[in-house]
Amino acid sequence: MVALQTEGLVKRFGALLVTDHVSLDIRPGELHAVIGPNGAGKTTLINQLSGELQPSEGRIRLDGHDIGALSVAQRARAGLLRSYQITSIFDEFSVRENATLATLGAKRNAWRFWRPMLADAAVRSAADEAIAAAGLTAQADIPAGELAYGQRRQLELAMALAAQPKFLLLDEPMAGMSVQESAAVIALLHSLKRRYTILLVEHDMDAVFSLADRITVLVYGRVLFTGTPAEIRAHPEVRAVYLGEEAD
Amino acid sequence: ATIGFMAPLSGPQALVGQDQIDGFMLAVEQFGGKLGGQPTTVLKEDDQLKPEIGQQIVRKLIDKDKVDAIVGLSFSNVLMASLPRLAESGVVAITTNAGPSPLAGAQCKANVFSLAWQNDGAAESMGKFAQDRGIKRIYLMAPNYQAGKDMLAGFKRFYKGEVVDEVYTQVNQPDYSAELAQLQAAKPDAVFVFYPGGMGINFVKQMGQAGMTGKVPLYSVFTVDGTTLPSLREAAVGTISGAMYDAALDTAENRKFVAAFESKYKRTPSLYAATGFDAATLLDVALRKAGGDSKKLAAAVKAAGAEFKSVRGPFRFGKNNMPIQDYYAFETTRTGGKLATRLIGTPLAAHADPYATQCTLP
Amino acid sequence: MSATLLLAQLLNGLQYGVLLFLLAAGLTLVFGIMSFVNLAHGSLYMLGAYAAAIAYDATGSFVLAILAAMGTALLIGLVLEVSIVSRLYRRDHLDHVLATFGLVMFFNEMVRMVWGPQPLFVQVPEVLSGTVDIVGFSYPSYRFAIIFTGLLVAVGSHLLINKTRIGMLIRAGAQNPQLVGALGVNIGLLNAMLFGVGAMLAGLAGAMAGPVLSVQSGMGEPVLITTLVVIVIGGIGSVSGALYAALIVGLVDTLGRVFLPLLLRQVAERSIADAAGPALASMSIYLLMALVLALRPQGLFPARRS
Amino acid sequence: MTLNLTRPATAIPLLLFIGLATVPFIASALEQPFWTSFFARIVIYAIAATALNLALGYGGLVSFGHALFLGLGSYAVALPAFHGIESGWVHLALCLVVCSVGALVIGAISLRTSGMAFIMITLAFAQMGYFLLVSLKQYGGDDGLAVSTTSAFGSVNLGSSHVLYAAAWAVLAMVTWWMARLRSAPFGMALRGARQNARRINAIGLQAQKLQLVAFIISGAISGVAGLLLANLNAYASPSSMAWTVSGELIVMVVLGGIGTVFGPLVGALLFLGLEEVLKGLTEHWMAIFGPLIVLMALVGRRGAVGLLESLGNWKRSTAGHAESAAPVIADGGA
Amino acid sequence: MNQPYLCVRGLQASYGRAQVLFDVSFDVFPGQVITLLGRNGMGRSTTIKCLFGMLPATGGAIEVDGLQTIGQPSHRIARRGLALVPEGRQIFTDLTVEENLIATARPSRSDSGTNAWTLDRVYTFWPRLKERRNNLGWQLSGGEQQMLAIGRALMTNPRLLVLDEATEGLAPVIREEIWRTLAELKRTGLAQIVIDKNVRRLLGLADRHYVLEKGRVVWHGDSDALRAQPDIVHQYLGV
Ligand SMILES: Nc1ncnc2c1ncn2[C@@H]1O[C@H](COP(=O)(O)OP(=O)(O)OP(=O)(O)O)[C@@H](O)[C@H]1O
Ligand SMILES: Nc1ncnc2c1ncn2[C@@H]1O[C@H](COP(=O)(O)OP(=O)(O)OP(=O)(O)O)[C@@H](O)[C@H]1O
Ligand SMILES: [Mg+2]
Ligand SMILES: [Mg+2]
Repeated sequence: MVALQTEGLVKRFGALLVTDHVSLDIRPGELHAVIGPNGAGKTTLINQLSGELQPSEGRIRLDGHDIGALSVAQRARAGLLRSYQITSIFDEFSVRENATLATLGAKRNAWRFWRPMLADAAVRSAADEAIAAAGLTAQADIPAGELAYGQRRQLELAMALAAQPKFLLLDEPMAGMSVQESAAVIALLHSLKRRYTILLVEHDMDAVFSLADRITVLVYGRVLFTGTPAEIRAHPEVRAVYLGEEAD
Repeated sequence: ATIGFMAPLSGPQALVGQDQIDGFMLAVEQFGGKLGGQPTTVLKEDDQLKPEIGQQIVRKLIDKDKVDAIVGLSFSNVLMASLPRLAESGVVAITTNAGPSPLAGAQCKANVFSLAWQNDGAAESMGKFAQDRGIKRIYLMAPNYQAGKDMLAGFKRFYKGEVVDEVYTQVNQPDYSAELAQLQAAKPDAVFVFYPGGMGINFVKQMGQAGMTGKVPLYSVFTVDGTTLPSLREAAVGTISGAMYDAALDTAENRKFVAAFESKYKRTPSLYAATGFDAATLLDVALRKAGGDSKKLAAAVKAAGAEFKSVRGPFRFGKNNMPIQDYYAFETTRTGGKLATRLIGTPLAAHADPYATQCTLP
Repeated sequence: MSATLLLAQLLNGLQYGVLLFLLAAGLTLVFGIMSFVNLAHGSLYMLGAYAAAIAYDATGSFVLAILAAMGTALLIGLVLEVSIVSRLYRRDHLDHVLATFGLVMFFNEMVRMVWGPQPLFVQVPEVLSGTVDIVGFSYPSYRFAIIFTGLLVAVGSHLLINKTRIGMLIRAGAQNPQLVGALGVNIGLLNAMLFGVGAMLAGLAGAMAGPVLSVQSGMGEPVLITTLVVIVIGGIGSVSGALYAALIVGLVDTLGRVFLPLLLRQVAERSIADAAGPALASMSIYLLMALVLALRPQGLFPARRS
Repeated sequence: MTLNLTRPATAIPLLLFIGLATVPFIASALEQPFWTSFFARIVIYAIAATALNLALGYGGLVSFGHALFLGLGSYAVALPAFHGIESGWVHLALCLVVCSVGALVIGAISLRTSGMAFIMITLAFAQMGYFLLVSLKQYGGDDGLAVSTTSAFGSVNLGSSHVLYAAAWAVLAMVTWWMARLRSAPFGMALRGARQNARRINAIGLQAQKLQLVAFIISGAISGVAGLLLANLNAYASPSSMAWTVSGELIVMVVLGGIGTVFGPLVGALLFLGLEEVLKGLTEHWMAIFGPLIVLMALVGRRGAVGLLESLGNWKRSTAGHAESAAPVIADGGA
Repeated sequence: MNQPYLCVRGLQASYGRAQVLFDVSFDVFPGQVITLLGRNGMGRSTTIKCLFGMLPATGGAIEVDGLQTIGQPSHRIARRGLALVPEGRQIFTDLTVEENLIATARPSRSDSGTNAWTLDRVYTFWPRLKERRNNLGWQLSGGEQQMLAIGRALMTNPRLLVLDEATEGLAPVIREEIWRTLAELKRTGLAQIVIDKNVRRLLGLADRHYVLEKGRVVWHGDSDALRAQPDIVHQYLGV
């Protein structure tokens, strides 16, 4: 049984081969990390899974259904949510409004023209949960534009959660967070682990090693190796091209 | 008496509006600030050549300022937009620039007069003139809007020769090189155009630069006139234009008017200045007749039409309140160093427009 | 439709296109690179034309007239930049629209107050007043001068943007002025310079147009719209794009004006054709734009990213 | 958005509304019917501006062609009237259908683009509509078309300037109120979100384009209604009401008043048309004053006149800052 | 030398009505490396913004090379020898990689002339950038953008390099590279202000540490002192 599956995924930018026949099987409830040198094609991979980029070749299946034809929004409603490496939130809205908006998508009820969004208790509480989970409760009413960089990253994550996904694509959620915040996020992800299936792209090895059930290493768009954290640590090539001394 | 004067005072046609006002004010001044013996205030309004603005102004003049008469009324489209209000209010309106065919025909109004012309008039005279001159093959050009179409229709009404081609260009088109090339290739005996204001300046200039002015005789209406000549200068030499007035007219009233106008405004009066001036003279007579009774004014104006001394020569209103007047042909020449226009014919005398028959007024 | 006539019409299209390009170049620089929407570009064009007309009248030298036009436009451009525009760069595009809309009103009215509604007279310089004979067809030599000037500007501005370090800095500054400053570049000066150049080009266009068109208040607005059409078709911010687009628009407009009515007469009866032809012709460039944008939203020759 | 009456940005416009309601009574008391029609025009433009604000301010769709809908709306009165149909219901139905469908088509195509391209493509469609009407000789071409019979809704006929004014005012009030609600309603939030970051809106499962298209259609339809009222006010429909300058003026009104704000468009229309009238009274060269005033407005007002009012309200409760967090002791561990 | 190259005293700053910096003071001596530590949102980046005149300081004093810089335009300050690697990369997305590097480049002044930063040197340092030299900035991967941002700063041949979260989003091996570079740069006498979350690395690199809490410097001292007081690290950095 596989939650998300890619089959011979290929993405070219002109001559540049960024995703090179990538085949992944991600099991339900698994937290699967994708690591690899900068420019290995991790974000590009996520963009293809989320539907923002069309693969040049290959298949993507969610719970066995081919989702290649679905739009970003449709995939999101199917429960496939993502966070961005380069933060993208609604600066004019408060943290709470950001999260609430995110829940709307999942609940499909944006077509309301009269009653205030925040007046909808169900939606709102869902959003507040996500905010709390991401540790932003204190800032709930601050305009997102006024958050510090790290806080913006936290909101980025909160929005992904607020949409109540089945499957999370997280592109470097800890980037730019201080040790404390990342520790918090690691804890959070631990608590989420079995509930959602998660694909995590992260350069923070403490996070990856402590969280991941399995890890896939991408190099120049090709899958170098997939295995448990222990195997990865031990893998000489991975150490050479990616981990360096941090392995130990 | 209170008179509202509405004309385009900004935008490309501002010059036309300015001349009308200057002409009108000159006359009022000559009457010592009085019209029909009554002290007169004139409210100048700029319609910006926008029907909606004009419409708003007409409302204001009627409802707020309670004027006795509205003069000017800008171009056909602005006039037509205001027509419903004018008709319903019954206030006397005297247009000094427009005479659209609907107003001359089915939609004629007892209280709306054109002191300028029925739009086709000048064109008809040029058609007649070209016909008399024995022009065999003519080439017609005008902007692609109502007035343009009326003009060419008017021309063809009296011209029986061959129309090589009939070209409608975009309104306010700046560049005519393409059309000129076509024209050059068609090799007609002459070309007739209607290009008011800036369009005319562009067209005539560019025709000159294409080296065609001498080769293909240019007949026009509202194109080479008192307003555009200063900007055209040399380029206009040799062109022939049809109109009911030009400063060159040699009548007693006109000589007086031209002298006064030139001394006051340091420029030669155009036909628009003339209509403006006439409007005041007409009102002077009419107001005196009506004796302060605004009900009577419309009738008074109609009667006065035949009595007042117009600078353009013989004049009276037809049953549709459109002018019955002479249309002349003028040629722009260079005598000595300076440009001059001279009268070279009167193709249509005491000419009445063809739409009068559709007008139900007595 | 003889071949020579066709040739002449192509020349006309080319010439009109080049005239459009003179305006588009400045506008696309300022808009595409500093992302400032400058509706007053048409006013600078008008002021250039007036400056040229007056200088020409006074000195009798067309060269001096052109220099005067460019100088005036540059000066006014700089004044505007320092006093108004520079305060608006970081603002929303619509604030730009608002401000420059006000400027347009102001300049048009000023010109009318100073020189009156009477269009100014500008003569074609003696040397260029003749016509060139191309296979039994006389074509105004002044129009060739316009074409030449336009192509000159095309090459010059292309080099400035894409080949010089200034060009890079300007593009960088467009995106993140604060940071460019923090990296040691006086971005304010840079923007002022570019805006000035844009204004200068508008002035040049005005000067060149003077002898052909009527120089009067409000002459800038109609041509401004066409210019905007050009720069979006060409792809905003790309000078070369502006050139190609200007030529395309010039040709489409010219040929459309001439041939559409003729074509329609083949298919429809005369009266209908005469009504529809010109209407279609005046729509042609807008149709073209709608078509282009619907198929290639980023324009035909977008600046860099594609 | 919650209407907090102590905020000048809310209180003053509300007063304006009430003031506008009284205009006809004052006008007829002073026997100056002109003022009724004058303010009627302002109210009608305020409606159009508000409609534009939905697309422009909330949706970030800079439509440079909204005059098209104004024009379509007025011809939806003039054409039936020309053919002897005077039922207002027919006029209204025609207006709504034509404008919605028009907006649907134009929007669907235009929304493929964004930014400047969007501005220009909307302009293109408006221009095409304009030239089309100009070339329709049988309907008066550019001379326009007189409205022989004004819209009659049963016994209510918009021919009377008072009835018209009442209608216009009511429409404006309703639309404005709705905009106030919409601002914080799900659709409004999603729409405003799409303006800030369309990519993200899609990523959370909402379709930015669909939201914007719907907004554009509604906006077009409301503008159409404004056009319908305008035609009745002027008893006239003219292509010139579709000219690009009108579209431009609508944008200026919105920005002048305060883009994306609830009352901005009303304030903008008042400022724009009101000032114009006042200045015209002063001098024939009114544009030489009006222009600089607009420039000034652009320089000082971040979010237009309403923005100014807001900041006016803000400076009172300012400088509170984060006064909390008693300074921790500085422990210098330097060797 | 005893004369600090950069000297900040009692710095205060606010965003609109919200004051963010209350009392920030620190020195950077020529060739010295200091760090600003603290949790997210404590005001480190804000401090940097004030340093470069990108955010007006509402109080306090900043002296660069003995000259007051508060109120000066950014480019003046930068030309006194400061270079910034901003947080979140902020490379010029519409310029090619190479253009990014040369656009704002400045030749090294004689005193640090020996190993000046040139295009070639940056390329040899990050071959990946050389491969992408003609790609536009927005086409780069997150990490490539980060390298580019650092390269861009070095190309101005600064005397004080300011790095705000410069190792963020970089692969461990590359991060190692960067740490090594910084160490190397330090050896060449380039002063640095480093903001990063990796305290272990910073302890190795920096001479002096300043801990920010809610816009105030609440602790400062050298690496040994910091090692000696794990509670400080724990209290303010939560490690
Ligand atoms: N639109 C594009 N056009 C051309 N090249 C691209 C494009 N997008 C990405 N690339 C290239 O594809 C490669 C992979 O990019 P991607 O963002 O997926 O890397 P990544 O694995 O996420 O790296 P990082 O960990 O640094 O974020 C990079 O070399 C990048 O330059
Ligand atoms: N543009 C802004 N407007 C208003 N407040 C802001 C703005 N930027 C930052 N802040 C606030 O200032 C405080 C400090 O922000 P700053 O970016 O300096 O934090 P930081 O120490 O750099 O944290 P991080 O590691 O997240 O970058 C934060 O509480 C943040 O909310
Ligand atoms: Mg990435
Ligand atoms: Mg920071």
